Amino acid sequence: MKEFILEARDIHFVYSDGTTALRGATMAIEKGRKVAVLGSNGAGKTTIFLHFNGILRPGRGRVLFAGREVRYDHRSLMQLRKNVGIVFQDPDTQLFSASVIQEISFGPLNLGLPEGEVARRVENAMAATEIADLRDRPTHLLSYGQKKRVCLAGVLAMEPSVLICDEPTAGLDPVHAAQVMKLFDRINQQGTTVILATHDVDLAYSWADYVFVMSRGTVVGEGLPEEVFHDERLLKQSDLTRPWLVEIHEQLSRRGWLPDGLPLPRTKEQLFDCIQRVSGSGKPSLVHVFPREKMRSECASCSVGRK
Amino acid sequence: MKEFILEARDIHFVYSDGTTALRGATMAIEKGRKVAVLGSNGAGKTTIFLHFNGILRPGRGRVLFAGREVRYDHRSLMQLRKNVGIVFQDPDTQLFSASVIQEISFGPLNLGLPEGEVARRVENAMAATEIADLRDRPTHLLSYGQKKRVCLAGVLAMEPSVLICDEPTAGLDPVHAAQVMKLFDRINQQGTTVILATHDVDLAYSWADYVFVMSRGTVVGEGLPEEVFHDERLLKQSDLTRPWLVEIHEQLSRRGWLPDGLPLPRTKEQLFDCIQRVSGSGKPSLVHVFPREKMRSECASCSVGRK
Amino acid sequence: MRKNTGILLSILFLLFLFFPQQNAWAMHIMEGFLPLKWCLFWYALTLPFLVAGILSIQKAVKVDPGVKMLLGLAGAFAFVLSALKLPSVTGSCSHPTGVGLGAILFGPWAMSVLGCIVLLFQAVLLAHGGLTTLGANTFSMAVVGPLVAYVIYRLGERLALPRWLSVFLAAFLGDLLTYVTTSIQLALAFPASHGGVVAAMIKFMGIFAVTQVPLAISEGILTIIVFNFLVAH
Amino acid sequence: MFKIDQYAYTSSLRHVHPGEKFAFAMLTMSICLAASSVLVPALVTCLTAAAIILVARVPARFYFRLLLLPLGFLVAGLLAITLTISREPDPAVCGFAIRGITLGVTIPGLYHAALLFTKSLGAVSCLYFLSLTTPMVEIISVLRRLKVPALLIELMGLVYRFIFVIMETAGRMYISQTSRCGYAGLKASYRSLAQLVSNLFVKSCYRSQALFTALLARGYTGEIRMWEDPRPVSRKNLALIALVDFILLVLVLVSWRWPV
Repeated sequence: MKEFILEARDIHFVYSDGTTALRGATMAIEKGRKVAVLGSNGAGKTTIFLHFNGILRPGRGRVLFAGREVRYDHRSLMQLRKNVGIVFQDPDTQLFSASVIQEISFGPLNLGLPEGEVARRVENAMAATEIADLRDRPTHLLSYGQKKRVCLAGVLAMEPSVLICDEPTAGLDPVHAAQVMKLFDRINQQGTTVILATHDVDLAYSWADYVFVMSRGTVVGEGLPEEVFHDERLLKQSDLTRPWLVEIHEQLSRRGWLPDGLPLPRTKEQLFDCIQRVSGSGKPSLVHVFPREKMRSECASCSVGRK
Repeated sequence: MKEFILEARDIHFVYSDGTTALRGATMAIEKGRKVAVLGSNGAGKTTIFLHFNGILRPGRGRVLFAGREVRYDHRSLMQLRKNVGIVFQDPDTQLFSASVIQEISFGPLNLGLPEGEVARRVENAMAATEIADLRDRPTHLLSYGQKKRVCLAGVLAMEPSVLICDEPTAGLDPVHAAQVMKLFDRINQQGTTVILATHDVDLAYSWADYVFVMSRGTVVGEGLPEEVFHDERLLKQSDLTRPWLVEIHEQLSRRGWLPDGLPLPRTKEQLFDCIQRVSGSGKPSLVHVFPREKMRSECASCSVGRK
Repeated sequence: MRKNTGILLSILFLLFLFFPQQNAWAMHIMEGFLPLKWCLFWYALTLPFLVAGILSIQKAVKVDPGVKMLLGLAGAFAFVLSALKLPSVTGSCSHPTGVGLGAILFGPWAMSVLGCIVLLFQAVLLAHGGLTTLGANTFSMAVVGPLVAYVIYRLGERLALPRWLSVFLAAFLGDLLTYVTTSIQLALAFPASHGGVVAAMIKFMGIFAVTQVPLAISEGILTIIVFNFLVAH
Repeated sequence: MFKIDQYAYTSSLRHVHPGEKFAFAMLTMSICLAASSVLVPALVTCLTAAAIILVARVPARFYFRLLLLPLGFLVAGLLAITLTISREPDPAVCGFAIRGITLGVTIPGLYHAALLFTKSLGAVSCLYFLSLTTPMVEIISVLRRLKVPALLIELMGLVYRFIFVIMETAGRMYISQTSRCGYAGLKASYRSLAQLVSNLFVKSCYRSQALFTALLARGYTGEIRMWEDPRPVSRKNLALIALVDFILLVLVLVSWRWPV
């Protein structure tokens, strides 16, 4: 049986200014997974996360952590927040201290841990996010990417069992974004369930084990990435597009260039590898033996049209 | 001869806090083009734009508008800012007024235009950005995408001859991003030179006529998109990746599945069209006549391995 | 008579020469200017107001722990305001103190605490004011100013004055009385050999009037516009 | 954004215990203020200037520019103090009389002004020594150890952090207004600045909510606990501070009855 660490069951929520943010959202997060929550701006991703952390209390519906319903007394909330860490999108609204070390130690200190333990966790979090060299720098002199890392370290230092990240790659260039995604992989490998909100379909497709699609306050679809991203209607209704890997794979399969039974490639490397193997399989050496200039255009893996 | 509307010649600039932002950046923007400026975070894109608008004054080097060197007296600056409009990345730091219509009229009013003219421009700008239905809405209740449009309209209402946009699609979901890009196409067709800064290589590749690549305060490469994005070393040094269209095209060509002489496809549709035509050309009907399940995997367009 | 005005004008002119762009901060009593005993005196006089401020904030925090963040941001906001340049009637640039605005929005007690912090930061980060003179500066700018502004604004409300007028008067008089208080503080520390404290006060007020009166007017106008915008939001 | 703040993080005295720097600055400043002749203040000015430029390695040009900053107040204040206005002629006043009012300066008044000038300069350079070598976060931690109320300390930390955030936002807003000719004339300038201020305020309120949410998510309970790396106090430095301030104190007493 699947073990769910976080569950939202039919949650309704209206903000005090009257905006309805969630209308019956249901989402069950399996333990130890890499989960991506997709949805356009305003679909309710951030709101459901705030429910997972106990910051917001559902107007209707229930939130469960590790199978038990979340209660909203002080002690239960602290317990929940210790276990579910959220990194928000804009680092400037969550860094409250000018000192990197004070920033990171804030969470562990709130947990009432002994000093030695706080020091250990701060060091670990800085090592994991590779910011140990920033410890004496003031936060206002950090770059955007560094600030994001400090925010992440601040949450990691609480050693949560679930890590939620809102748009972790927004505003980062491709190289830094890739670094951050690797970081999440490492965190996940150490046993932490990682949930990312994003509207970058390519990123979600390559990284996630499981995907939820949100639109207008509800979860409109969920499943394995290859299932969800094949469902064109679902994506369209949620203002999302298909990952280019899926599209190109479909195109190639439709032409018959790729075998049908082949699983969808999850990364660029897999796809290219796949192309290589398929095209090379029939007549392995032909492609390289013939100088490419002399070949006719149609197809390199077979002899049609070749002199 | 090429007519350059904006030129930066060997510009050096150091911010007052000591950060060197530009070290000899040279960039010449041809009139009427769609230009993309690529670069990772902190490469100097925004800084060079602020020079084009006369907000920053180069420490060394010269800025030219329409072939004439920019002067920094009050009147010349007003003239320059009237002609060169910048839309910044974060809409929240650009929206000031209570209502959309007030916001859009901010620029034209500052130009001291007569009332009728202001009204005309505001209407046009709202029509162009398709926000006419938002006219009386308070700006702080708009969605992120709507805010971005209002910012754009506020600059368009000044009827600049050059429109500069900093990361126009950052934070937008794919569908809204595509809408915004179409909008830029339309603006460009009406004769406005459009310059976009981005680190989204796919977007730049599909949209731009001409590309500049910036890294560490200088322009390290420029040219037509197909030239620039083929230069792997250049991209790598600038912390950029290759557009997936270029990669997939290369992979397919290397396998010989696409003919060599074919021009690089600029959009997804072009690529798929290309695949369709190529694969369909040899034996047009075969692919559809045979049920796909029965085909061997190697290649659908030829008969190798087929019974 | 003519000779008289000529001399006065040339003194004024000299003053203008000696005031670089930083004239706006001229009302912060600089580090080391006040004798030790006056420093202590003003610290002692400010202390009760600070205590009252802290107690009132603590009460508010108990009800809503988010108040602390709001006040922290308000303090930073006030600091940033003081670093902004204000387009002034005389063409030169000076700065809005935001005292009136802050007092109307947050009440005078919270402002005394925030003002004290802001003044400490101005001393350390901007070199305006000082640590020894922090007590005196807090008293004039974070106690008297906000108190006056707040009372005037409330009075205006009670008298049913148009809002723009009560806002203007609150900001304008808040600024003006801050400057009068500073003049009194300086006069008490440095009484004139002829005419004592009163004469000294007139001298200080005369010299600082050059910058402070136009500033108070600019601030009043700006506060009205800001207030209107805030109401519109 | 603020040069002083930047030097505080890069100076060579950055890693000296903040308590030592704070004690030195405050003690020396008090001695300077207690002095009744120009000797000790002048000495303090030179001493701290040397410490700032030679030891902390702050560029001399920047330091001297900083010294000019309070000059506006100093000149105006001193002018008001030395300027004597009297109804009846006074033989002690050198100046001129207009319609029976004497306007001028007295010799003791000039002495007084000179003393005040050097004392202010000495005190200011002590302040600069502290602010150019000690980051604000560390000054706050010293104040905390001096038992300043926790609420004040927490507010200081928040204010300090958010000064930079708001300053950056204000800068962006200013730039985007300028790029749309927002400061084209006096009227437009007033309007633009007022818009900037009110938007900044609204945005700050919004930020404070977002910050509160983010802190709640990390288990904030109403009190911000501070973690500090333990930092040893240097006995050598303490001895040096005691020695210097003792000598200055002796000099103050020696020069107590000196005329200037």
